Amino acid sequence: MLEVSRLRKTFETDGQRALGRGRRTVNDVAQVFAVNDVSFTVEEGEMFTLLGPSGCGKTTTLRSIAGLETPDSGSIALDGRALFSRQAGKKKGAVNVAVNKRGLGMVFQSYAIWPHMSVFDNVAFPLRVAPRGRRVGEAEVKRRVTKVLETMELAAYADRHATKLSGGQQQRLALARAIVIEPPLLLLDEPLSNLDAKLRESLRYELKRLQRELGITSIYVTHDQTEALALSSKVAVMQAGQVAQLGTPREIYQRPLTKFVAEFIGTANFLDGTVRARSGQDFAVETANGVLTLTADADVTVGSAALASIRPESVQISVERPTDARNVWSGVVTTRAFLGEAMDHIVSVGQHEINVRSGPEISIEPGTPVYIRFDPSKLSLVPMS
Amino acid sequence: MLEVSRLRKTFETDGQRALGRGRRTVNDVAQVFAVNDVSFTVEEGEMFTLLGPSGCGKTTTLRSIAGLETPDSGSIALDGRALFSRQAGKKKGAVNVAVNKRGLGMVFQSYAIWPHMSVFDNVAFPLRVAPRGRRVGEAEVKRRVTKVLETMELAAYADRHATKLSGGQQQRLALARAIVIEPPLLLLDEPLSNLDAKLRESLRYELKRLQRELGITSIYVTHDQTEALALSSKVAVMQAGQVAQLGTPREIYQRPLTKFVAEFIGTANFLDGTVRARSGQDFAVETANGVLTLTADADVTVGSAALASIRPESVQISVERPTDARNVWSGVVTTRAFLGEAMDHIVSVGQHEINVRSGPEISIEPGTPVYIRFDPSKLSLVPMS
Amino acid sequence: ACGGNDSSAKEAGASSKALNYTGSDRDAYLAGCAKKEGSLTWYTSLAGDVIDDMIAKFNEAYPDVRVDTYRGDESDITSRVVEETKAGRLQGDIMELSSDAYRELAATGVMAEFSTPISSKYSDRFTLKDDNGGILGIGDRASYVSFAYNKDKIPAKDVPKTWDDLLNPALKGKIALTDSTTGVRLLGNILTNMGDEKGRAFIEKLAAQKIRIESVSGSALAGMVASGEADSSPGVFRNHVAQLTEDGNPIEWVPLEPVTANVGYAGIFKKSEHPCAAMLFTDTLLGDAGTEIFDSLQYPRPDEDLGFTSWVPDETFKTPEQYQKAFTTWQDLFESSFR
Amino acid sequence: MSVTTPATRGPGLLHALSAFRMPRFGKRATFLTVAVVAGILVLPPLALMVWTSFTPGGTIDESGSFGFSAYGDLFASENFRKIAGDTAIFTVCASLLALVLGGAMAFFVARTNMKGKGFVYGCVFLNFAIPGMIEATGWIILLGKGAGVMRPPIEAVLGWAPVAQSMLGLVVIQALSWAPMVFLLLVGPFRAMDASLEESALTSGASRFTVLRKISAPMMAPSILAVLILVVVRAVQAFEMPLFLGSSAGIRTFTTEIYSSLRKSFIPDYATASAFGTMLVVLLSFGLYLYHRATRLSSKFTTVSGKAFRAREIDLGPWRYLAGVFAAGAFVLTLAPVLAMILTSFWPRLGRGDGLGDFTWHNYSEVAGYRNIWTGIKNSVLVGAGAATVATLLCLVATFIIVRSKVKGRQSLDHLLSVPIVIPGTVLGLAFLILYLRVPLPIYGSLWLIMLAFIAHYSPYAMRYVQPALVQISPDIDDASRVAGAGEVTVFRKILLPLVMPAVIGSWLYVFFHAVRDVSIASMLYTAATPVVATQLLDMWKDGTAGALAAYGSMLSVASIAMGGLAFWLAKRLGFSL
Ligand SMILES: Nc1ncnc2c1ncn2[C@@H]1O[C@H](COP(=O)(O)OP(=O)(O)OP(=O)(O)O)[C@@H](O)[C@H]1O
Ligand SMILES: Nc1ncnc2c1ncn2[C@@H]1O[C@H](COP(=O)(O)OP(=O)(O)OP(=O)(O)O)[C@@H](O)[C@H]1O
Ligand SMILES: [Mg+2]
Ligand SMILES: [Mg+2]
Repeated sequence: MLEVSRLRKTFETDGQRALGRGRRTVNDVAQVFAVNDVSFTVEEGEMFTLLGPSGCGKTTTLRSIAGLETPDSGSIALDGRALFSRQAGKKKGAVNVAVNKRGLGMVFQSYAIWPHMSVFDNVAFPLRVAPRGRRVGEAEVKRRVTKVLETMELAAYADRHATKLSGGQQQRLALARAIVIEPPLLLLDEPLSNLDAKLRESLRYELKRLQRELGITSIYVTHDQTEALALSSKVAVMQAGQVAQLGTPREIYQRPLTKFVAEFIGTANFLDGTVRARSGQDFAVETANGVLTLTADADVTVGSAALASIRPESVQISVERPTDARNVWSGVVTTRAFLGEAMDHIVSVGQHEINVRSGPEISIEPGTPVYIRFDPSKLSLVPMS
Repeated sequence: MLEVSRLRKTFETDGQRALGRGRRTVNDVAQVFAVNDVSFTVEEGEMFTLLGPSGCGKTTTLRSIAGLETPDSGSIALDGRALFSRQAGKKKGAVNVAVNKRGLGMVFQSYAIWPHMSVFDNVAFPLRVAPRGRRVGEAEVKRRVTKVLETMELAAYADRHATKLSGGQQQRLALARAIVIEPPLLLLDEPLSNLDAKLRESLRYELKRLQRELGITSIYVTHDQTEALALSSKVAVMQAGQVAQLGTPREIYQRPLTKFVAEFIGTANFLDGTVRARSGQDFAVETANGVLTLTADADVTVGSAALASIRPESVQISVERPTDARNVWSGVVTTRAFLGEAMDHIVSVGQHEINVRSGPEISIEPGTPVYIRFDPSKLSLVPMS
Repeated sequence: ACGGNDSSAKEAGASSKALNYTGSDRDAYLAGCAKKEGSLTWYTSLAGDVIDDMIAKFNEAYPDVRVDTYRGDESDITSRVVEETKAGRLQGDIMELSSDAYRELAATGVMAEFSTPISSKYSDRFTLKDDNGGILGIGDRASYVSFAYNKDKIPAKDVPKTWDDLLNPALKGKIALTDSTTGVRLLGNILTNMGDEKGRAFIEKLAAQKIRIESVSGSALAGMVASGEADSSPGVFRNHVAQLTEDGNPIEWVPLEPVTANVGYAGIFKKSEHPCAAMLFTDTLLGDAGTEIFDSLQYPRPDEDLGFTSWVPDETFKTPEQYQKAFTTWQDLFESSFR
Repeated sequence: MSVTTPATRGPGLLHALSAFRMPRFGKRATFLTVAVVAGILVLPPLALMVWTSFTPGGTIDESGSFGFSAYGDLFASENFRKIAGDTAIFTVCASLLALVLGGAMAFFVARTNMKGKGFVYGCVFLNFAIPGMIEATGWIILLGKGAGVMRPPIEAVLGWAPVAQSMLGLVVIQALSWAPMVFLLLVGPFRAMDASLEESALTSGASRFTVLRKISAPMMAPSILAVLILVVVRAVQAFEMPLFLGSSAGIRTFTTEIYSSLRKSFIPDYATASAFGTMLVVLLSFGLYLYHRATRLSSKFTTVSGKAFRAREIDLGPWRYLAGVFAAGAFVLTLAPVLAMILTSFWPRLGRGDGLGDFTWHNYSEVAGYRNIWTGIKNSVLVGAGAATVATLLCLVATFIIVRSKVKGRQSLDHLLSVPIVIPGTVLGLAFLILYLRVPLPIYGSLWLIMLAFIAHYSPYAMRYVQPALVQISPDIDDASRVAGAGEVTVFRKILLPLVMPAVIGSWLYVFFHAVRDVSIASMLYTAATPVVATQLLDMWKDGTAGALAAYGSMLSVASIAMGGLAFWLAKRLGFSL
């Protein structure tokens, strides 16, 4: 459906721009790669997520698809129709469909609701500014806007000033406005990030349900890993302008390819060491605190440095020494935090700080000596990059 | 240590103010209670949290303690010394220590770092503007600032311009500035809300550790329930200017006194019904989908309406009918979300939508008929308010 | 550009014909052609009701000719005429301006020769002629500038009768003067009529009286004296005072001889595009009807005897260059003495 | 799916290609159009002024010869030092005082709960509405050296009374009339300043005064500096007040000197005036450069504030009533000269006297009969409305390009449209006169000429109104409408324009009222066919028909106040705060 390939986009750095009076050769200007060789394909009906830390190029990628940013090179095609295409260094044969001709829907992080219009007018705007050929009559506009507002449960507010809506209603309005023209592709740039945790969670489900009910192919940008995992059919984790890993949420969560992905997706614990022995998928890794045995689907040779990683909820904590003595370390609880549905302890072992998450029934005073155990099958191994 | 009692604060509404030209009697002006009869006590060394949804009056309470807002009535005392005290309607005998005489430390949501000063100068400011009597020499200022910067791991940036710090560093700078005068009480207004999820989590632990290491009594304002539960020794949940519940994080999570608190603290499921039978702590509640039996410490009489509530992680989901048939309902999965460490399903039963959280190994296609079971001991009962 | 010259030459020919038409059907001819022209523009430094009255009078006779006015002081008008002429887009038809500025402009050749039967009523002294004896302008009125004072501010015994009385210590700090051409001409009067040496000595003493300099026109200064904002001034127009007295203001005008006379000249621009109308309007200005209006507003004919001697600034100088030179001297003296 | 038939590819590609060109070309073309229009408005007068300054001694037949003598004359003048001294004292004192007054007003209105904020806004629009000449005349009536009506009573109480025609009077009166401009330019930044920066300093234990000194002032420094430079630019060019009030006190500034140098001989030599103008342009360009630097800095500063921001009003306690009294005082001071003028307009005689009992309509009937009075009013309204509309639109489009396009050289528009602020009105008027006399279009002698000059003259001010408003609008707002399918014109018309409407109205009112009351340009450019109100007022002043002047001035003031009030009321009803 949507094919993005080899997208690149550079910006001049701000400092340079402030200084930059008069002529400068290209070499003089410090270029910053916002997006550097990004490729991915989004299938029909999918909810595709771009996930990554702040400044990794998610918004730039999304804006390039929308046509709000002109990439330096690469190509973007929707249903086989080129929206953008330009070979690096060449100006000839370039294609760049104007933003208002792409016919996509987009929800902005700030919602960008037009404050001088009513709710109805906000939603009607895309219909009213359609090109003459495709423009519909006012009656049809009314019909379609009303329908969309009803879907979004905003019909009661149609005549209200758009600024007089609550956060959640504003989000639905932004969504209504984006889908009223029934776009083939819906772009969402962190639509939930301005809301408080409670509202965010409920809207997350609503968004997912709507997306599925309407069957709209969507690209979703977020830096919230929970959101990405919960919402998407496919996730691209971005790092410094590049795609670090692309896969289903489960793949990414359970088999991160790099330390970066593993770290970003969950608050994993990392234990650096050297692979001492290997037999098939069983490894023995020597760390500063002792040898860990683990079973993993990794491509690491004996003698090379590697990272063993384990998620906090896969670490067991106990005051008594566990019966199974494999992979057991002893340490001291330094911090404890009650999270409602779970309890977090931070245990210091040698120079390692291990994050442990358990059920809320386990609660150990800081300062208490404890044992922690790593389940061999839950440890994964990442080659040192 | 800090005693706040019967605090009240009203604002005139904005709309009125915009209109309000010329004379108006007090009766004409619509008054909005931002804080309405709030009382609590903070003990020495405690991390006390004010938790509540947007606009519930948390910031107003905190600012009243800081002296940035003048309450209408009530009293605030620190270590037995009145910072503020005024009886409703009376002007006489009022005490109101000026904000710059209260000697408290405060961290603002926006950090409010002075952009025209270096990191060092930012921290040194409170020392340099101390009243003549207590002012210290430049050498002592340097010593103390350096010490605080070291504690905050900011010593390397002392000469840097304050705006050239990352989000996390700015937060530490704001904290350093607040504690450099070693205030008896530290006030924090959503210090983490501007940061992304990842950074927020790591700073949350840092904050907790620092608070404990320095032993500073703190009041913390947040609308993030996880943060409140994780950080605090005591939580006051606020609702519309009033304290809805006051207790330890565990008390509040496990025994919410009202539907509001229960709903706000976690994404609990609520099942409304009527109490049909009671024997001691065992209740039978009739709901639209059948009778639930439960054991709870609640004060509800037979025949009265009540809400049974249960957290998503306490609901069991299965495709097969569970062997224990008590409290089992059958429904259909409508949505599923993978959260990494857990899996969420929403199950529709009659007109109820039940939120179920399970381990990530359980994953059921939407549309599949399932059984859900409520553990009688995990159900709690809230009188219908 | 050539075409432009051509047509303007033709126009000049046409205007020359109208301005010098002496046929017996002159009035009818001019009226007919003026009606066709439809309008005229009058550049004037006159102020107040006289303009409206004059236009009303003219329109009584020629209702179909609209009269537009550009009102400015001497430098406004001269500079505008110069700039417009340079650009070849002169907008005016008739000019009415005080003699010195009028001569200056006439010397640059912008004024047309004209002949009108009325000219015979004016003495040669107030008729400006070119080398061939053609008339370039006629002095249609005079205004007299001398001493005016506020009766509430200056006691009768201190009111000066002669120039020397201005040095009366009682008047110290009570004399105001404008820095416009009116103020400068006052010095010209002193220097010319007392003689250079004596005049300079007098001016030095006058400066010691702490003259207050206002950046306003002569007429505005009269208003200031009338209101008491200024006590007195030797640079006030007689006609302005008359008007103010009529309104009941405590102001009085005293001639210090010789009184500076501002003689207004009227004439027609060479580039006038409405020569017939202009000619007719000039006739009105110079004729009995005009004189009547001028008289009623205290602008007598320049040769009328009012019982005091007068001095016309530019009269003593042969050429505009000489006058300009002298004027510059006065001006410098004004600057160095009074500011 | 990836295989496309040639049939669909053909038009698609063509479509895509044309789309590729269109928006870029559109923005570039708009940029070029605006640049050309602004260039035509601004550059020729500038060049002409410089040229004139180098060719002194022109006569009617020939232009002067090239030389520096005009500059020589300017500096060699024996009075140069006195003039420079007076100008410096006046400029420094008046602009500083205006800054303090306007800045204090802005601070109190934006940041405290003072009473009587309405009075401050009252001052602003009174000041908009009242022509400078009327203000000056009114002050002479009140505090004139010889006959000020208020002087005896004040002297009776204080033992001393201020005189309008003195350096003190001049400075204070001028500062009073500029304070509203300072207020308008500062109230926004003051409001936008993150209050938590000050609050955190307060909680640190600093006193209010320390906070003001160490936090607020340095934070606001860029905005304040920017405004200061703007006021200084205006002060150096101030004309009406120094002429009307300064001359009789023996105060001479460069602008009054230009004025009298133009009046020295019958055929004026503009070289000196132009030399002076050029010198000002050089001096003030430096100031303008500083201004641009300062505002750039300030934009850097404001980006720091966090997103959770709510401006808090400082509680002044009982002092807020005192602040209210001061605001009311300022209002009375602004209103006083108009009241004085209205009162005089009903007196048969000028000045103080004992004619209080006499009442007359005479002055009004005289005004009604004044030649071309209605044409003048009509012309002024036309020219004012035209100039206000065009200047505002021009600046709006220019700002749009500056903040929203990536066209190379877009910043030059800002500079171009800011240049006229440094050209003195008289010189600008002269340059337009000389220029359009030679342009073979029917502009000279029509209202267009005056309007064009006003557009050039007031664009810098319109720019200061419009630019901040547009900068505030998040790019997302218009990006969202582009994604929705709107073309650039629609985005501008349907989204941006309505959102910047308050600033547009503010700018329009500013230009309109100032154009209607402007004397310096109008007097250089009006012709017999195009009288305007300002030149008629000047005529009345020159004619010495002070009664009529008072009557006409009163009528204009009342009408302007009514109009301004109506505009403010309407704007408020429509939900815009100006
Ligand atoms: N207009 C611009 N000029 C210069 N640099 C830019 C511009 N826009 C983005 N960048 C830089 O490009 C990089 C990628 O930015 P982008 O906005 O795509 O990040 P993001 O992943 O959306 O981050 P966030 O989560 O903070 O929104 C960043 O380093 C950013 O500073
Ligand atoms: N200066 C003010 N003028 C008018 N109303 C105000 C003012 N400050 C606060 N309020 C109102 O008082 C109530 C409480 O505000 P407060 O800022 O204390 O909320 P909060 O709990 O901190 O919310 P948030 O989580 O959004 O920061 C809100 O309804 C708010 O609109
Ligand atoms: Mg982004
Ligand atoms: Mg708050």
